[in-house]
Amino acid sequence: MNATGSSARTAAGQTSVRVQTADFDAGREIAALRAANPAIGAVASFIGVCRDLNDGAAVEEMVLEHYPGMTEKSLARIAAEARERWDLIDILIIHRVGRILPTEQIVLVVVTSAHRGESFAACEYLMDYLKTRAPFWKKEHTPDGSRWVDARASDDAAADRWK
Amino acid sequence: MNATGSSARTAAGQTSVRVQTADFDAGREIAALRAANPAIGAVASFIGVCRDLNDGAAVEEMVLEHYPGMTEKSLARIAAEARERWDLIDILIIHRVGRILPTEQIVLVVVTSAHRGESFAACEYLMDYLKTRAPFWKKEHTPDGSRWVDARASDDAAADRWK
Amino acid sequence: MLNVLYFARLKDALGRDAEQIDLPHDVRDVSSLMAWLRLRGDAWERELQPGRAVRAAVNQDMADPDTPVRDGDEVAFFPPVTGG
Amino acid sequence: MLNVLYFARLKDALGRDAEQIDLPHDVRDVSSLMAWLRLRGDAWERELQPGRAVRAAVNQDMADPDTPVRDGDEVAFFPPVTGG
Repeated sequence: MNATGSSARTAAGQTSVRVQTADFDAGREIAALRAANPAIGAVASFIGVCRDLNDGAAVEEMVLEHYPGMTEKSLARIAAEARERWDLIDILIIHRVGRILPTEQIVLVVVTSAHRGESFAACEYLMDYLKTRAPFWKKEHTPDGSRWVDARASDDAAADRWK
Repeated sequence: MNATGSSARTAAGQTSVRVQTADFDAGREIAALRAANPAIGAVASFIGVCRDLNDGAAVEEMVLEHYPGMTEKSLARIAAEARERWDLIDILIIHRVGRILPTEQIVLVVVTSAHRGESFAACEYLMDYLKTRAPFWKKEHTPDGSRWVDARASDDAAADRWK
Repeated sequence: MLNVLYFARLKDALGRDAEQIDLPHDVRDVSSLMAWLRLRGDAWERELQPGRAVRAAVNQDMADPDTPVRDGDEVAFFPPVTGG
Repeated sequence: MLNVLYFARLKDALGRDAEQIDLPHDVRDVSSLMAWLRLRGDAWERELQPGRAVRAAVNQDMADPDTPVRDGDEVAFFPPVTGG
């Protein structure tokens, strides 16, 4: 498993950021966070999945490139910003890189807190950041050849909500 | 396992509502939804957990009462309303009733869609409804005796956002 | 005949979870049914007084004070919900 | 010396993922570095022209056209990100 990342325990919980080629077990990750802390009342999570169709083209596989170093740094910083905005317990971000097939998982974000509003808001905030500011790029392979995926205007609009 | 509920397959996916005394495996439920449909690009989920402290009192156990019949009916209706508001694939709601211990799971909501905005919004919408309109009541047992949990004003405010 | 159900704090305070009531002559809606039940005094008067946090459902749909109540209906009284 | 990195579409179009450049005399910020690289012509002129969807980072922080570039910096060019 080729993984880089960071992990920092705070008084309230833990921030973990992992960039890896291997798939992940979302259920096991969520269960591990819950088991560690009886103060957790809310667990919001999001899984991004590789679809078999994107903009009408059949996707055979996808390759995710990233900027080693900057990726981990930018994710650790946005996690710290989320902790300043909301009262959170844990933040877990796992983002895969390399070759990914349709129906495989790409990204997992899990946020735990005492009450649900905080974990929902922070989970969506982190996903909006991942889509617009974190240095990942998707290349899709289709029957017509390979193409770099264009950024979506709707993703920029989603990220702008938090300004 | 004492479970009641409903399940309806639509062209786009499936709505499942389950009210049960047994615990659930969130990871397995999420994986089963994902495996069924390669059009899924986004999976938003929420787990509500029984905390060991509520309003400063140590919680030894909780008993969840509900209104059989009305519960399932109201959850099926709110799921249908969510489908009218957003372009969704699957909706899964599992709510436990009966005796629940601290750190045990109470509720699971999973929403799948092609893009993330829809699944996030619908998942939070369903949770706000569950907190304010679905007929469930919590009784906590603490060292000082048992007490029915009071409704939170913040939950009503959260639900009012959708009006 | 009405099928009347009580849940949670109301069930404990009123000492029952269900009863059947012959529809009283002057009961037409949720608020007049509550007024009729309050005439029983004691816990009934205390728990169902206006201003208490009591919710009602008629035939398993959330109801208002002026939601009609008719012979054969299922009417439920309960505190504000606390699930999820 | 600058350590310059290229990612994704830019890496493919420019035919390299990294290079070291002696800091040119007239390069002070991201936009003047891009102008200097465009002087190479062909793909460089096309991919780095103003108006193309190119982003830059200096020392692994997102940068603007007027973010300073100094000797020893790591500067990266890439298209808008598409992760998550």
